[in-house]
Amino acid sequence: MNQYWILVAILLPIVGGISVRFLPYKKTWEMYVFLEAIMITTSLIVWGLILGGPTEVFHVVHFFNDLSISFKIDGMTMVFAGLVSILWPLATLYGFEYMEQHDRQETFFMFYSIAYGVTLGIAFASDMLSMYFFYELLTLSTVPLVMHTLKREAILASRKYLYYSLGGAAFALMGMVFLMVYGDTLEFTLGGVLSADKVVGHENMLLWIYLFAFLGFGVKAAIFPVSEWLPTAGVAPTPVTALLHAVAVVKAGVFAIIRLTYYSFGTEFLRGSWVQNVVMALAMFTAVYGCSRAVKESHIKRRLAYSTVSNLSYIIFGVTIMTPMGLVGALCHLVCHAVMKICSFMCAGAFMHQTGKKYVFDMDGLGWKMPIVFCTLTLSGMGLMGVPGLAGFVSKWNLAAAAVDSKNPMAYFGVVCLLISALLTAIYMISIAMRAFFPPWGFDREAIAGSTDPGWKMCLPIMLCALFTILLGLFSSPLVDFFRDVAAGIY
Amino acid sequence: MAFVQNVPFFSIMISMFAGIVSSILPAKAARRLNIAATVVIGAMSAWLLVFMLQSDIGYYTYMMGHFPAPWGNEIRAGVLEALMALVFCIVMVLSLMGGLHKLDEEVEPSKENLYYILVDLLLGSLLALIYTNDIFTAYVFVEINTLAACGLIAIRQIGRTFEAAVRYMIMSLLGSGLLLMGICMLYDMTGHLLMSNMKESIAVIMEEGTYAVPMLVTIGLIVVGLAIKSALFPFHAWLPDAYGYSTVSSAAMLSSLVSKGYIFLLVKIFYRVIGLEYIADSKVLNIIFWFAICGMIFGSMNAIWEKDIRRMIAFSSVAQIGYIYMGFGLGTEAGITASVFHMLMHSATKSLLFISAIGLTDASGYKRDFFEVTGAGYRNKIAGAGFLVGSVSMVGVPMFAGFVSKLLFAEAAVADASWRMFPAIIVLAISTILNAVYFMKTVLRIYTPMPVEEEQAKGYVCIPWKQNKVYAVVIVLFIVLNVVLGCNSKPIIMMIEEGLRNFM
Amino acid sequence: MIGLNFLPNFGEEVAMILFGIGFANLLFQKNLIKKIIGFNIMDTAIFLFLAEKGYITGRIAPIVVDGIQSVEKYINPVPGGLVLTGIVVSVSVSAVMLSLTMRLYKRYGTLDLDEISAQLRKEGK
Amino acid sequence: MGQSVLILFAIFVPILFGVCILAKPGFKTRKSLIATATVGLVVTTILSFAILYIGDMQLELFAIGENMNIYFHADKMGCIFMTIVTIVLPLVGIYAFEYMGHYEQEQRFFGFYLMVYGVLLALSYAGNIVTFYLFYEMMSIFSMPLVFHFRTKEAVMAGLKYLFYSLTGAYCVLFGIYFLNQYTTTLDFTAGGTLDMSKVAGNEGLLLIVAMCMIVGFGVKAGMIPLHAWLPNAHPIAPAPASAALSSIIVKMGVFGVMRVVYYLFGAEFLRGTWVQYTWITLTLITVFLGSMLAYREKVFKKRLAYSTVSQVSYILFGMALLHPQALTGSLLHILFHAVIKSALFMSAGAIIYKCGVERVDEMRGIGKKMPKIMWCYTLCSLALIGIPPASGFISKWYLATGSLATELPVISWLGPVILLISALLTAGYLLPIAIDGFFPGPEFDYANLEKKDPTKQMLVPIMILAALAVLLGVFPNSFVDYMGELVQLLF
Repeated sequence: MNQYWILVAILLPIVGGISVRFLPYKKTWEMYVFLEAIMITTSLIVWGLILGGPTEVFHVVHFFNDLSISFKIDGMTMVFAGLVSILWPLATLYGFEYMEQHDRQETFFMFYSIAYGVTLGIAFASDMLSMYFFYELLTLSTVPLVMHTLKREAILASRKYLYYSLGGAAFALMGMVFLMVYGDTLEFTLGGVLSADKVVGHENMLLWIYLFAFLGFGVKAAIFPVSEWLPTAGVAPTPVTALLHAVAVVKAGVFAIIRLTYYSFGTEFLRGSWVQNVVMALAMFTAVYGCSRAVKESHIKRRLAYSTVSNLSYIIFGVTIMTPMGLVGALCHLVCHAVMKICSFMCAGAFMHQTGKKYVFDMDGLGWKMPIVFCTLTLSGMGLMGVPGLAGFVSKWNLAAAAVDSKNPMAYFGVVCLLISALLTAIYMISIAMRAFFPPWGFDREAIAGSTDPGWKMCLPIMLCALFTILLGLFSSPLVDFFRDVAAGIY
Repeated sequence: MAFVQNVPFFSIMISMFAGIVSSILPAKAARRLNIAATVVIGAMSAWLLVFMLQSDIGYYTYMMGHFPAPWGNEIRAGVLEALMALVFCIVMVLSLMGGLHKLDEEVEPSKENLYYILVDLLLGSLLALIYTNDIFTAYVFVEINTLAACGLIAIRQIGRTFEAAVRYMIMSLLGSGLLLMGICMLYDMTGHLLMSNMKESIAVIMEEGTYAVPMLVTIGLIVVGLAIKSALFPFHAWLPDAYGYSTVSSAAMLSSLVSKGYIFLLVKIFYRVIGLEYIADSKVLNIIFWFAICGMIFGSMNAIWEKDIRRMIAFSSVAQIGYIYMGFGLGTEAGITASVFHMLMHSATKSLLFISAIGLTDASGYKRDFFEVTGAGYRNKIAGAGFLVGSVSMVGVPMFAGFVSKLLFAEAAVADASWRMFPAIIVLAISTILNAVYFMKTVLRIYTPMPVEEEQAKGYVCIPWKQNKVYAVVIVLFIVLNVVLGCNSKPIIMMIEEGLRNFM
Repeated sequence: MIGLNFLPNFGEEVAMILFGIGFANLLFQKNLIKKIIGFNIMDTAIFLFLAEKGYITGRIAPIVVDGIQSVEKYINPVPGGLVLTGIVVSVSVSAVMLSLTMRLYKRYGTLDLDEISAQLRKEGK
Repeated sequence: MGQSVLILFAIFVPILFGVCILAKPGFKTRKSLIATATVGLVVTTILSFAILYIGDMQLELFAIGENMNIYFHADKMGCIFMTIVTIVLPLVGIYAFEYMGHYEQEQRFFGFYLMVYGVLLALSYAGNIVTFYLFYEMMSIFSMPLVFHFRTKEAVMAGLKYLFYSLTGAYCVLFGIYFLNQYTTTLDFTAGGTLDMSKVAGNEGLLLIVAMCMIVGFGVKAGMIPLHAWLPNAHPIAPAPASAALSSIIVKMGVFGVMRVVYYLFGAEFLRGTWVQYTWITLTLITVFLGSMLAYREKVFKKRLAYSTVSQVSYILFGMALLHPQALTGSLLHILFHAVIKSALFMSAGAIIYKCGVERVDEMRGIGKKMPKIMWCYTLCSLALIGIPPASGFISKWYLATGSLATELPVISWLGPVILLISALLTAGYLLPIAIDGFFPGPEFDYANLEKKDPTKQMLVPIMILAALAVLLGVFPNSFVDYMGELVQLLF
């Protein structure tokens, strides 16, 4: 497969999305089939590129003084693009049934598939500028999704999301400019691009700039001071929160941070500096802060959103260890968390879709009424908790192994924070399972009399994701070896 | 002397001539003449630009009527001047055509041909400012420019425009008074009026250091004078009313062309008259830098608090002019390239914003209040698209012109690594966020649909783009201009750098 | 020494003082007509300054009366030319200002700019 | 290889039975439910006795990650714990068939009961710390429904408290595992410890902290001081068979965890004489003393027994903390005896509550007359627990005391036995009055309308077997003592 397939992979969902909106459809299922076909073909192309694609840089558009939009396939691309291309068709299938209740479906699915193309753009970008370009487009293409219900709070949520993201992008731009001036090239090369002679006098300033860029990209990765937008964006329809606010958008933020740390500034330059401590402290604090907020939250989707905030900081904690093993741990949790979180969001969405209720205390006794949904929710909850045999345990194991191996006393304290937030995750996930399966004696039965499991279009993705969680938990060694090769730069 | 080298003289003469002739023509004929004249001048400037790029002579001077210096006048043209002339003509034509449908409503038929006189004069004075090599002619054309601009504001003849015109007039007179005094002192010290001769004598003066204090005062006078006229931060009180209430095409022309003309004159004075290195070490640049920084912040803050959509865009002009002066404040070659590129970007984007804003307010029962505009994006689709592209470019999303200029500013700030870098970088980021706040707030507002029954109740009507084809074509052309400036900005930046290099 | 040529440049100092007065008036006066008067004072001050520049003591005005004499006889004519253009410019500007003031007065009955904008805000259009 | 599959069956047969019982919508009659449950119990017991008989067996299931593999190894230490599980749990199961008939939702109870049985067996066979941790966490999750079986508000809260306490303990252990993964040659249990001295050279301090974390983590399940609050309010709420199983077996798994960590991963030499040993010993002594004091003051019968569990288990931990062969044999013996005695005591308490519906101790005057057989078993077991010579309790306390005297630790060598004696007196103080009031109710007791309330044979037989065991083990202990002795030699 030559280079042009990358362009096809990115443009197909965008063009397909736009055509969905403007082509006339007699029956909705025609649109569903057409859209799902586009999704699956794009995913196949992406996997074709990953398995056999070209590795040299492919320049598309040239800007001024050697800046350009260009694509390349390297280890990180494979991880992120592979993850996104598996989960996106599933979430779209889930979205079809969920959106039956809502109107304006064509516009929704237009932006939904545009977001897919743009996320692939981020994954395939080969230098900081093209990644920044798609990073901004991702914000613009996801704002209408958050705003879809057009209610008052949806508009306020989308406005807050927009301000946070654009603000973050402004600071990230600063980081990029400094890379342009102080680095040899903007190209992503493992180990960093800063040229030694230019940097000699300005280490401290560059560390400050790294911190700014980290916070800039951190907005999307929901780091503590700038994570308020994620829970409020929970007001969007579930396919949006499930895919975007648990997998695509926030993972793009973390992906950008990995690119910034390992592939642009370079860990040799950053390790051991005061910035590493600041950044690691931020990640650790967010991990605990996210969980403590989630425990108090009774709205199911806001609770899962806060849990996403804390789990993202696990990944960033792995990144801030700044050793190849740290990257392995981070990538491992990136994949495991994506699978588990999308499963729990979909179950929460199914619960809201079937019963129309939104709060945890409305879940009494539903476990026996909606067995598929609540069993998978409990399973993904246990996975998040880190029960051995499921994906969560594997990623926590790798993260902790990296932290212990790095011999940095702060990393040891990081492991403690990891475990405290795992305990808090246990509290708020088990309490959901408890309410569903063992409700206290006096709960009213007729409130949940009518609810049953949703249609196959919702159940299939949920079960597949649960299966992935178990498979990742039990047979993770091939995946972890692949991550080790990525961290070592073989791919 | 190839024939093409007469283009600067011809273009000024054509615009002046068109102005005089249209005083006796009826309104429709005057309009056609004006547009024809501008298009011809644009074509000639493009021809000159191509010629200048191919021939390797950096620049050439053109003596009017072969009279030497003290008596005759001189024009000097280079790559940069040709490029600026071309862009100004394009923006002039599009702004005029964009506001045509409003002209018929707001200006009495009898007075319409006067409007075109003013437009021609404005174009003439701008071209003169670009090309002239003599400082007193520059002053004269500055005055013509002020009068034409004041006329453009007052043409709408409602209470607000008069008050705005008077305020504009007062501030401009202050500015030009200071400028004239500066020019006289320059003449007093150097004894010449031609910029090239002035430069040698100033270089001599600077070496001996005899007139150190008076030179500082002169530079101060000229810079403050031109700053007042181009509405830099502390002296921008007149701008919101002037742009907010005048008719659309004049607002577009004023915001994108008039202030740029004065800034271009300032660039010429920096390079040709006083020399960049003397300017750099005089304290004036720091003053400009700090005024620009405050301008960027407070301009955007005012824009956020503003309720009227057109005054909001006017305040955003204050911020953008702050960007341009910040480029000068850096005092490096890269800084000035960024400012010049930003001038081009701002003129294209700002007039697009003004024209699409008027389309939105038309679709909302001519009410300019921010909350009335809800859902206007659906009612007037083409105006909505224009506004979206304009604000996205202003906010600095890649693939649009705004992003490239922000990148150039940031790179210029980082490259010189002096104490100015940190404030510049921080303020650049903060003002991007502030820009994002008020532009995106409006974009979200125009794209949240108003419930249908409320629309009927208020009597808002959907305006299909077919209803006003000229308007739609203008918006599309502006969008294309914006995207072109954004996408292949490489050649344009090369031209600016080359022009600035042989601008000495 | 600083004060050395204080006396011979007496003309320029007067011009500068006049310029200050005119500038202050234009800026701070409430009444529009007084502003225009202030503007004229400022302009005339500049022209005085220019004329002062052109004057060389002991020479005659550059009008050729009895045959063409050598250049040293006459004073420098260029500032004079500048003054002429300056006067043309300031006259036209004053004309425009006065007509605008007349329009405002006819419509709002006052010459005070702040009062006019207050009435405008009340109108609300 | 053939026999090693036996372990697989021994673990997954009860779990499969439990899942079937849970998944089946409803049994036709109660009898078919009881039948399936008995078959499950019997088959597992036979399998585990077969494993015990065959002796040392290993089974490598599969590898989750790089050195995280599921590996079973039935070594000597594992067999001790496997014996107490296979003795106590079937008997409690038979007792439960009768006891649970009185309440509804039995199906859920027996389902989870069998799953817990399977997990406990897996725990005792676990060959490395990762498998141990996996089933340790499973045990907390599966035993929780047993605790809040009645689903009243406080039952659910007690269940959640139990789960979150054990999860905190589990996460402390996980914290330790991460560090052990780095500093040991292998995570498998090998007598004498697997610390890789080259790596450990620089940072003993860190590893001592890690050791303390793991001891406290497992100590949560064993009811040691810092995190013991869940035990006194989980036991009274749970149904009697559940609390019997809970306090006799599940609590021992915490002790088993500490044993594995201290003797099979860190190795006794590493911890000898360090601040970790001192803090651990002081913690156990405080718990011993505190447990018996609280039990003495407690009026509710089952809560009293719960506090007594807290103090008795700390006897065992105290023996381990001394890091001395004799003391270790004493604690291993006490594990066996306490499991047997405490399950019998809890079952008798359950029978009393089941028959007479009386909760508090002061309402049980004259119980000996009403339920003579139960009270006889109760008295025998309390004598054994207190440590009166013929009964089993005496032997383990004897070894503990001599072991503690034999260690030359400055203060503890004499303070330990003193505290053991005091708490033995307190044990007598809170167990015997019930028996005395029961048999000699005093003058105002109306002997006239007295009617026998002894429970049916199905509940009575298991209690009698256990009571008999409690005494016989004391009389003929030497076969056990030698087995323990050679096991202990391996560890030092």
